[in-house]
Amino acid sequence: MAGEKKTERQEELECVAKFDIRYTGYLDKDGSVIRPLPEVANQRETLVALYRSIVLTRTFDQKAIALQRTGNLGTYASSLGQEAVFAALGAAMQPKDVLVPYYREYGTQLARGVTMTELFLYWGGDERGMDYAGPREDFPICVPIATQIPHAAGVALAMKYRKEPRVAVAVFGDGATSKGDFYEAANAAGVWNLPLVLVVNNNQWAISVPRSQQTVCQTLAQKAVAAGFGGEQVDGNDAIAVLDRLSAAVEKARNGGGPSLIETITYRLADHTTADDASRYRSKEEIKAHWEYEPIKRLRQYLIASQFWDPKQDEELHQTCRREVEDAAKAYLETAIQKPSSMFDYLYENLPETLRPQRDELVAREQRHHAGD
Amino acid sequence: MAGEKKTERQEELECVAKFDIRYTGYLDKDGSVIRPLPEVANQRETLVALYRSIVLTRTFDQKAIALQRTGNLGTYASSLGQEAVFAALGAAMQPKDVLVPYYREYGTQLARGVTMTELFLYWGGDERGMDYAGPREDFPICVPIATQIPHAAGVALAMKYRKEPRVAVAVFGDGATSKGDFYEAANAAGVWNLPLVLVVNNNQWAISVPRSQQTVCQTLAQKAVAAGFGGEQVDGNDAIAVLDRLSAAVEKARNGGGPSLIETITYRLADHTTADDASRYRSKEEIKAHWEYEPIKRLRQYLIASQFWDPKQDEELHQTCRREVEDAAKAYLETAIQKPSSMFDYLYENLPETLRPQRDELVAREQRHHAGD
Amino acid sequence: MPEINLVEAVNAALAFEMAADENVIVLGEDVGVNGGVFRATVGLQERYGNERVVDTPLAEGLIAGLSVGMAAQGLRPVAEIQFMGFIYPTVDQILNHASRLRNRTRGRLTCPMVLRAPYGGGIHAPEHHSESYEAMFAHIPGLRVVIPSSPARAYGLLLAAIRDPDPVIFLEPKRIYRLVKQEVEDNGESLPLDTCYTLREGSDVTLVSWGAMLHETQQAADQLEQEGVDAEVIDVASLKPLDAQTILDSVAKTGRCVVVHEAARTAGFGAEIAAQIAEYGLLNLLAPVKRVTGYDTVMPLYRLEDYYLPGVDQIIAAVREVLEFG
Amino acid sequence: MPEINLVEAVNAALAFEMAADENVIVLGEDVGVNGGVFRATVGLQERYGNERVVDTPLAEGLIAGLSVGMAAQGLRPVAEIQFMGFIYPTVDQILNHASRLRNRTRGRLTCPMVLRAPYGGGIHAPEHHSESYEAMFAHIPGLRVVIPSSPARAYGLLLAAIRDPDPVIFLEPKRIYRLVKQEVEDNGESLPLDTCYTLREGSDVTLVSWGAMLHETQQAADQLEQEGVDAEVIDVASLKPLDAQTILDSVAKTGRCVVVHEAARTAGFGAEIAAQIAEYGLLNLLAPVKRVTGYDTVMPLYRLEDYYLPGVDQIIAAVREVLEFG
Ligand SMILES: Cc1ncc(C[n+]2csc(CCOP(=O)(O)OP(=O)(O)O)c2C)c(N)n1
Ligand SMILES: Cc1ncc(C[n+]2csc(CCOP(=O)(O)OP(=O)(O)O)c2C)c(N)n1
Ligand SMILES: [Mg+2]
Ligand SMILES: [Mg+2]
Repeated sequence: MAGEKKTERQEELECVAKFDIRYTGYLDKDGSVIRPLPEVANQRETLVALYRSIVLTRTFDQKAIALQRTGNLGTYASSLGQEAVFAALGAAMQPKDVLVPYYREYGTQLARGVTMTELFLYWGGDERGMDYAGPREDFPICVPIATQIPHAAGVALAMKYRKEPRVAVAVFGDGATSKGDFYEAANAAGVWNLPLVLVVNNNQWAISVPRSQQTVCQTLAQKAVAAGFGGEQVDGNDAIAVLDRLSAAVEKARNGGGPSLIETITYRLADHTTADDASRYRSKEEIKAHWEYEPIKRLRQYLIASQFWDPKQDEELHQTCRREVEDAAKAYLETAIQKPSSMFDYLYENLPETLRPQRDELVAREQRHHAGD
Repeated sequence: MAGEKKTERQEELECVAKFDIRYTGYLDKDGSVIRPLPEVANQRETLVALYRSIVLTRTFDQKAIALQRTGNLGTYASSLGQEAVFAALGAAMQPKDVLVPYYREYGTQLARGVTMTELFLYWGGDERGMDYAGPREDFPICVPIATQIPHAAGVALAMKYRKEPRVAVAVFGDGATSKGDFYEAANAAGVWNLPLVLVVNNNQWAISVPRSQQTVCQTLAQKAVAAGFGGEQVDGNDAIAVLDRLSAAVEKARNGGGPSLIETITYRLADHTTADDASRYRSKEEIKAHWEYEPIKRLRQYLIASQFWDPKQDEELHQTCRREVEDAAKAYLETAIQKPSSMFDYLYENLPETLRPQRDELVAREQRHHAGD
Repeated sequence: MPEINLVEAVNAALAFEMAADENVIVLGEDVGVNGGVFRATVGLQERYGNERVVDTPLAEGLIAGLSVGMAAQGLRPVAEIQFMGFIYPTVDQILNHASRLRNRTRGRLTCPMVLRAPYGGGIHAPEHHSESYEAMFAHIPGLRVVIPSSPARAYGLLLAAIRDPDPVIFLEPKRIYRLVKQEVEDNGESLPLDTCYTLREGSDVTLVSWGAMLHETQQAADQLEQEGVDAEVIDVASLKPLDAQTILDSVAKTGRCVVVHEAARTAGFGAEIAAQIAEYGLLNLLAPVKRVTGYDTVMPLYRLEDYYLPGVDQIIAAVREVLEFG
Repeated sequence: MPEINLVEAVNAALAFEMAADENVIVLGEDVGVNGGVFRATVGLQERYGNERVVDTPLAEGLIAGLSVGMAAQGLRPVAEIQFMGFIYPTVDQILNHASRLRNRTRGRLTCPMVLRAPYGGGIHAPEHHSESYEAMFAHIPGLRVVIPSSPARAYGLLLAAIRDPDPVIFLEPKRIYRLVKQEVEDNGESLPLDTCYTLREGSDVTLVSWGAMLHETQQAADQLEQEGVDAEVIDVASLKPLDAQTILDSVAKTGRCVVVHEAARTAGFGAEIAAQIAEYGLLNLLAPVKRVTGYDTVMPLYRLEDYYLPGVDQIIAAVREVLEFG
């Protein structure tokens, strides 16, 4: 992106600012390389770790849906087909950075040390699923669309104030870009040159509303123009491209280069959530066409072609992932329900006296309940 | 503005969208012509009417401040130095269009038939000042910043739904561009290609916050890029330029061309309101420098140089304006206060029964008050 | 006459009024092809086209603000907020504009809009999908706040809300969207706003509630009947303006009152009802006015939500308390 | 000890705590060079720099959302909303996030932020500058809502609010910003939250109020004294959590209660107080609980605002009514 500063009163008809938006992709749908690759494409370990992370995410996802179908989990939002974005973001960030996620980023969360059991607990209706043992400063999943983006800006402002080499990352969907919170936070990030990366995960749909009905912008990346900083597009199903661009944005932010907006272009292969039936509003053909571009196959083929990986390792990985997921699911299912009175115990640091009678009433109710009253 | 559509999965590193922002100005600070003029510059009648409108606005403004200083008007927001923008907008719109203003647009409102007495009443703390006898469908002055912009989009949506050749125009300040309401409404206007013109009156300040602290964008016009339509800058103190560009935008909207964002570059020569003391945050020198560019002198000099106008006419015009303003002020000062119970009478179409006792109590209180209790 | 549930009644009212008045426009997120996440607007876009059933960009403040502009032009926007948990970005527009437009302009511009939203807990929904904040809107002058509790009242009250010349917040208790079916004639007849509905006459105690909690309240009344307690049950239906008289008259008869709501207790709408009784019905009271409500806590995630929601047993316990009092 | 007014007390508390704790950050519109439109933050940017006294872009939702993020990182943001009329875009962040962050994360992340805003009528301000919506926030679990009514309480309660580990809505009655001066020692001593302040003891009637209306309430008490009526005056100060016990104890003594507030009556916070008395103090009541409040109308533009605001005469009339009752 380039822009020329206009002097305050330049009295001529002239072009006063210019912008352009770029797009990055390296792999075609079969994993073949279509342009010179970035450095990271040679880093076997990095890419294999990324691949593991992607596969684990998908395995987790499948289990979550199975649990939901059998009545063991609440409404669940699958990340099917978008795992590369989320896993790459996990790889691009450092542990000391802060993730401010929305509700589809299991890949990033897992990479940052949120446990699968915690994720199951969250969707299983248990607040303890937001008490991450790993990344203690990461925000929990945010449901009200786009409202987490100002939090990320606030986190970044705190980091900047304390002169820490840390970065805040907010992730959100294409739908979220229509909301004022997104714009307000982006604009502020520009003003203060915050160490903030905004990742818009453009999966083409916001429940039943297609990307084209959210905005007439040719790209979502160009929304950064309104905030005065750079925006770019990347093929979100090309794990190498997305890792490269997200890493660049995160490091730029860390090094005082300020905020970026990265539009990761991907596709929501699943229903919006388990409560949704996408066949009401989109065709089987569309989904089928997009399966061609799903990220696992593309990265695997690249890895195999690069001799970084072989089918046997692949089989082992899938098995390991399944085992880990099963263990986590078991731990989740065995987790005893919280005490009802816990709803009072984290409301304030110290429960105000005036609320004690309500808590007592609940405890009594719970005891009656246990007594089978 | 130009933009190229990106196909959904174009797997190359490439520029996928380009934008540029243009600026228009014809007169230099002394009213001399610095580039080929648009058609409207030859229309004596139009320009003289515009000039009258500008002078009337300034005269009104001075009286309002005098009334405020003598305790006869509440807090008042002057439009000093920005009259050309507002008067030009009044000239660019048709009566059947709908203005959705903020609180500085007396020029536009007067041109549309809002009376000065109404404006005085409003700032004098009387709701009847929003019951415009003239433009019945125009929105009243909006105080909560940017909240009127979605109204204008809703008005435009209604016009489009009814296939009427009408246009909605929202006006707001540079500060307002930081608020989500602005962005959400602009984005929606893009989606539905609404007959909407967004005028951002960039007077360089939002109370004490300079334009540079609202956003790092080089221009405010470029914020339209995030909504997917065209934005441009115009010298707001060059009456010819601003009339030309606003007219173009209004007619484009009327003809199905969709929304525009016009950034009018001007300067707030007065304090923010009569409650403000701008010397706390900006220098005398800055203000002095901007007086060089004030719009009345520039247009007058152009008119005189073009032999459209002479000093005698000018003197007469000022006298007429003063007389009209004095008459309006007199009418305002003679307007009897509303009945207190009026606060119940426009709350709902029919006052709910349950509120009648409250109204009765107020009426009784009023009577006691009159009885000198 | 067809038997329909509450959400079908909402749909029928919308369809009826869209057919009757082309100024009625439905807008919101996923209200078009998808027919709304609860199917409240299903079939409408097919029938009335996408200019009258409008999927908006994802922005609730926008939805409210657009509606104000449309209403000022004489349209009758019926906006859906997908869940009440996402209604808060509309508060600014509702409070600062929708509720005031008529008053500010001395009647020149008006705001005949309806803001619909499913609300309340009990369906094991995700976080932020189960709250009840009706009291917030009931405090705003110039608004109407309406909550149906049965298919028939959903149909009749929604029609009334759409036809009303002033802004109406119409909150739909989603827990009972599909709980009961009722015969509702699709005849376009509205029900009066600004009035409570007495669902059951009784002489021993007055139970006042609205929305989904009426279900438990009526169950409690049934059980109490078996114990020989004769409870009157009042559906407030229009929280604003509040028809306090019906409640006061009932309490004058019974001398006892229990208010039941799902929202947090403190400054919930039950407080207003208790306050009215304390001010205008004090001498009739034979016992304290009890409130059976949600706790003053954040609505818990779904595993504990049944502990948050007031249950039949709590209503009965409160009734016993007021009956045994003094 | 210097005599200072309420807004100077706010300034002193901010300055004290900024000096004591570098995590305290002031942010808002025009809080920097300009020192706030009411001068509440005057001099702070000079002393503490523009990284600690931050002029934000014009966006209240942003201000609240930033504060949540900053607070989660251990800062103590004290955000100013220029007037309460512009606070509504923050409701979403306050309700859905600030008030819930601790609970959602089981204490892992917390939200020690303060949102300050001048509120209320009586200064002939422009439209949207005079409203009182404290009840809206008092209904939200997980919040504190604090309203000072004197320089000393402004100083002590604001310090407490900043030091409190949870989010606090701190509403400043701007009508009395400069009404009285009081000796306030700038010693950094906070006053307790979660408690009412009894400003005057009395045995005949309990007058309960908060914010600017305490001024009229105390005037009423003075006049009543001359008529031989001995009124107790309670400043609620912390609306949430509400120290109902102090009020109930007082009513147990006086048997009569009048609640005075400026906000619209219906579902105003006075309702909660009356409801508490109706539930827990019924037997002590010798007369109905009266509410003297703003009307259920839009706050009128300034020429009529004095007719909207409850006056001393109305308070006295209400007291006479409850004294003469029964
Ligand atoms: C403020 C708000 N409004 C509405 C919803 C209901 N809702 C949940 S997800 C969703 C669509 C979000 O789409 P997008 O931002 O593209 O993210 P995606 O789910 O596609 O990843 C909607 C409307 C919500 N959660 N929050
Ligand atoms: C939502 C909102 N926040 C704060 C204010 C207080 N306020 C009044 S005018 C103003 C500055 C507006 O600046 P700008 O948009 O540039 O318009 P200008 O007054 O400069 O014409 C502020 C902060 C308000 N009216 N509305
Ligand atoms: Mg999406
Ligand atoms: Mg400005």
